[in-house]
Amino acid sequence: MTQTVWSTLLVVVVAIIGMTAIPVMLVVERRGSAWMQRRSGPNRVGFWGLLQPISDAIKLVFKEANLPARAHRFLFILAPALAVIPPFVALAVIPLGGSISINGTEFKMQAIDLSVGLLFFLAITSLHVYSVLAAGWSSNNKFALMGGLRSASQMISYEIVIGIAMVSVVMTYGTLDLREIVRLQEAGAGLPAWGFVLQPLAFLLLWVCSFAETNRLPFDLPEGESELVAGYHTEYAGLTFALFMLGEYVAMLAASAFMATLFLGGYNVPFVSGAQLLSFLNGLGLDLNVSLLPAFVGTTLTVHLGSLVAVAIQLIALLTKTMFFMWVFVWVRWTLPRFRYDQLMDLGWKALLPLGILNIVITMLVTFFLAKGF
Amino acid sequence: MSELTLIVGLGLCLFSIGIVGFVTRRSGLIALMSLELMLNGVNICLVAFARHHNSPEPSALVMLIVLVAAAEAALALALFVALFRQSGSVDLDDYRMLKG
Amino acid sequence: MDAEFTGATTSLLRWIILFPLLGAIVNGLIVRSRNIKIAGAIGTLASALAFVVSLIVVNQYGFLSEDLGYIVDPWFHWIQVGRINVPFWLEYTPLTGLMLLVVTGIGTLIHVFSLGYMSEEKSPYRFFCYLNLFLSAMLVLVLSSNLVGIFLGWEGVGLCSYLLIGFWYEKNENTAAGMKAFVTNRVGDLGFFIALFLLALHANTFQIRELLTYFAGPSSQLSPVILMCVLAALFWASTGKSAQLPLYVWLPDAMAGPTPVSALIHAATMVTSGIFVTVRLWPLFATQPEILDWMLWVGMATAWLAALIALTQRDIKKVLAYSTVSQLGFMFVALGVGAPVAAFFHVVTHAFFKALLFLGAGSVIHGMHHDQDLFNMGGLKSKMPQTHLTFLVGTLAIIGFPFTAGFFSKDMILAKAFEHGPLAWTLLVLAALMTAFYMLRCYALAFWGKPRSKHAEHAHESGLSMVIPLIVLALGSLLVGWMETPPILFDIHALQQAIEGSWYGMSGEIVGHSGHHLSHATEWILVLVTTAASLGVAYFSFKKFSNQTSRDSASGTVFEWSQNKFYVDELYQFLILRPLSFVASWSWKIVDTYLINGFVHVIRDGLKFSGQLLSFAHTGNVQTYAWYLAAASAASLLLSWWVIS
Amino acid sequence: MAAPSVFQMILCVLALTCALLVVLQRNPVISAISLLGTLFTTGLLYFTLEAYFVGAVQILVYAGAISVLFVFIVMLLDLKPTRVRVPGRAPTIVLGVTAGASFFVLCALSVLPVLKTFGLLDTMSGGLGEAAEGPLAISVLLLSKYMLPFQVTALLLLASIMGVVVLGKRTLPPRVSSFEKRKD
Repeated sequence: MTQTVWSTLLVVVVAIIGMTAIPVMLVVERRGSAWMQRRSGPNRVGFWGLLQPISDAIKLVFKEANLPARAHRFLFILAPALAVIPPFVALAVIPLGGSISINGTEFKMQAIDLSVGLLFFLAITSLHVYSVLAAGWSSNNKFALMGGLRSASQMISYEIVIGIAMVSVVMTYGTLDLREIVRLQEAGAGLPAWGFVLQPLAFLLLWVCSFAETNRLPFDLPEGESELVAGYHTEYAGLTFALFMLGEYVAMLAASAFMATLFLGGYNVPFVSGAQLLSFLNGLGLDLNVSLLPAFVGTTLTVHLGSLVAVAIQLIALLTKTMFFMWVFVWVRWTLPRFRYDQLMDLGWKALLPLGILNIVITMLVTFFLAKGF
Repeated sequence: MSELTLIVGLGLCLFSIGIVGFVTRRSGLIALMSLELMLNGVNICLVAFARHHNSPEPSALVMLIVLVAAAEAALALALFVALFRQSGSVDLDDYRMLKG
Repeated sequence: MDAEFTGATTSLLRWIILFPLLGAIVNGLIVRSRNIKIAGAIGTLASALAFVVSLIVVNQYGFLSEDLGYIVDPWFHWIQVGRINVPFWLEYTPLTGLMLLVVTGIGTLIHVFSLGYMSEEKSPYRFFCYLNLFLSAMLVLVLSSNLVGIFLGWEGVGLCSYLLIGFWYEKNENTAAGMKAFVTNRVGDLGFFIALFLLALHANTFQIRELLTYFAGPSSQLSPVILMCVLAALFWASTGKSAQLPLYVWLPDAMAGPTPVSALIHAATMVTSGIFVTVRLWPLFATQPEILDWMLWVGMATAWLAALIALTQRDIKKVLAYSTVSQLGFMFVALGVGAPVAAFFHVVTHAFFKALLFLGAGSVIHGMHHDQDLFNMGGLKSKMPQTHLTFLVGTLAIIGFPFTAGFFSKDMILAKAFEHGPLAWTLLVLAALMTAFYMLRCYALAFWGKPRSKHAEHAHESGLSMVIPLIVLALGSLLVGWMETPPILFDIHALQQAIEGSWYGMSGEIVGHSGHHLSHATEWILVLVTTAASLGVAYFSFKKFSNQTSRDSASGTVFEWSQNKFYVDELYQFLILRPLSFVASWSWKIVDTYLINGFVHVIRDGLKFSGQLLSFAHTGNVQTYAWYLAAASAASLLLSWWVIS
Repeated sequence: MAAPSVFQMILCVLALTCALLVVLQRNPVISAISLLGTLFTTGLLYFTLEAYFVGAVQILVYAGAISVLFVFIVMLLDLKPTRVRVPGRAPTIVLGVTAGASFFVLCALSVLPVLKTFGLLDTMSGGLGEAAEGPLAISVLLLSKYMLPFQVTALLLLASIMGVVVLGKRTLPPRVSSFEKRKD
């Protein structure tokens, strides 16, 4: 079992998580919306409408994907792909759990273990804007183009706010390594030392901005249907449209996981540190190595059961936190009305950005005086 | 051929392509893009050197270059937008008022 | 700072400075109230708190004990450059203790007085802010343990003086007076600068304690020439701040400020800072008798000139101002004859009675609706009884009526002058007689006879807040002299002990001084003669002016000269300002126009020409420039290739 | 130094192709997208060189911000593809290409001897990323040795922000340009 094989395996795991989360999310979104609007929602396919996403997918696959006249073919096809790939890649740097001991070696539950994970996440998610721009421009449709341009300026503006907010987070933790950040949030004796306690303002800023970054209500101006038909994906149908929807949900997933990692302690179980969890499980009699492959295969593959269960619990903790944020995405969608475009820009540049800078100043002062010991 | 040679070669190529683009293309925006190419050619050489000498100094220089490039791009693009609004063109040939 | 640190540290002293400073900040920057009650309450409270802390400090350390050691408030490190280390330390010596009480005590009284006097002021917060700021600067000057700190206070009080003289800035002459004070003081401050630079170069320290202990004794490592230059420069600075010849001219003009300011700054405290610094550094001065001679004769000339001018002034505040200059001259004479105790004694008593006189004058002016001409007054005795009584006490104190404050201090100066030599004594007695003349003239013109104007007829007594400080100061003027009396009367030497206890055990004896003491008989004769002469002149003057009816004064050449202040301002105008402006205008017309401009024009033309030559390369097309850049870098590459291969 | 991996070679080829597209494409949108391609692939190259921080910054700033601006502006101005032939341009193009080529040769000629002299072409002195190129080392350098350049750059950024705001707020009066005349 080499590191490369392990990383590949984890990439697959991440992809599976992402792909699984989407149908679940679709159900949650549609049934949740219906619940909030006091209507039934889709409840015919499968038990309680659980299979609705499958039927949707089948419908979309079999629909015709048309190419508008005088559209730029290459970019038109490329755009949906660009919508899906960056969020998935970004998801790969999120630490999913502690480490599993396989054949006596510790393997970290993180597909890409980067020392600059935080920066990498921001960098990769910033590429999302190209799909919107490319889709908007290549459709050869004025609504699409306007949606694309709106989206680009919106996303760039809010990315700046995210960057500024992240500066103070990095100042607090002193590292860009997401794994290290999660470790620093491990529970001690009392309260969880989670990021939203240390950096409440940055948390709020990131939360607000993640709505803008994923083009969700109340910031869904790029696809504001009452003004722009459907914004940048007006001309898309069938599978290409499905890819856009997929991209949006994966982006939400990535943003939620990112927020959970930075501010809600990541994979940490509340009030329990990783070591405590492991020793608790070991005390339950799970402190044993289990061989996964039968002897005749030739290679051995023994997994430490305690660490495996611990990682599973941690993964569940992370997913729970992530689902919380996902639910808030849905919740806000039916709570807040859409902004006007100038209000959106005003909010970003005149409210959130100064707040972020203020937060940096505060963090700087606090860090300085803490380091100096007053 | 070593890694260093490959990267430096790539840097040189990018720089030369940038020069060609900058002096031949009439559109100011393309000229600007060529400029970015040239800067990038320099950057990649610096990163290769940093790796080779195991020293962070070239990387620090790269950071500075990136910042300067960002400032330059923002300003130049704003300038082109203003010029375009005024006379509907971003061709460099159309702006020769600063003749000596 | 130094290894043999004996004594005590305290953090109480800084509060004496901080309270007025806080008061100034609160008044001037935060509250900015136009209501005199609020602004005045803040200012007075700040000042009173400083007074209370001073009382506590003085009560704790006293000023009579033999060896207090070194009592400092090591506040913070201020300047550390190379070998020079200037901490911002505050120091308590008995001398500073006395000065503290005088400054904060009289300062508080004057704050109270201002509550009434400035009641019609439009921006009282500004006044009280400046007044508090002045107090804190003055206290820095008094408390600082080193000369740089003293200089900080020195400049601070100068600034506040400027601000307060020009307080009513709507009138041009007030701002002009402020600027005159500021500029004249700058001339003096140059001396302080020179002293500081010399010390930085040669002594490596500014701490007064080290200066005295290292350089005042016989094993001083400082060459006498340097020391003399330092002290001469400090004396120069003192002539500026303490209004001596030739730099006294600003003080009479400074009367443009509100009267409480004149009382506090230009009579009681700031103008005595030159004498204060000299007394603090006295063991150093004692090693340089030449400087003391200079002090003696400069002081004497000032005392005479100012007294002569005061004889004929019509403005009540001008009389008091010239009287102040003259009294300051007395103090310098005392220093010059080697009697720092007498000088400082006079500082203290003068602070009381001159503050009293100024406040009394302020009360009169207030009652007269801001008419200051003596010949418009008259008959105020019955209209302003309390003011009249207290003013009378002040007048008696300044002319040396027996057993008032001025009697003891002036008598001490005269006795010391007699020890020094008969000439100095004679001249000084004559100056004192002039004091008696002009003070009684002033008193009689203001309070006796019949009212000579409408304002005088309708004058009224001032309010309680103005009368109470007058009474307190009058009591002070009567009693404060008893802390130091001559051997023939009670023989009390509290002040002498206090001052000599402030020199870290260094001797205050003048080098090469014969040091004979007067016999009791001589002293009796001196006291009786001077007192009798003074009172005689005073009576004559009182008789002459108490029935003045006309609103004109006498005439005559000498009178004209005196009334026109001996044309000193005009002389300065002619001797200094005119030549300066002449030189300046010629250097502008010739040096600037031809030399400098010519040089610049040559450069300009050269650049223009070469620019025209080069401008053909300037096509206006960005890509041309890109070509240049590419060519240049290609050339440099070629060069490097050639170098390598 | 190690021999380049296949992945690196592929990235190099991609970067070069995109760079050529930037210059050769007539459609400015494609040029801008190609610029993105170059910048992104060089960012990935930095990752293969273990310069993770610089790589992340490259993608974040260059790919995520600068070239977005390019694409955005090109789309905003709706620039049309240039005309195929402009009379009188041919000599410039020939000259430019010659200049570029000769510049490349010159550079190579002057750099290669240096590399050779110092034995840099084939040595195996392995680069080690993390310690030397991590964010900590770079930031320490920027805040100590290169403090002045760093601050000047900050000033430059501020100046450009102000410039952009001024340019954006003010509408220039329309001018009768040589462009207008040329159209006639």
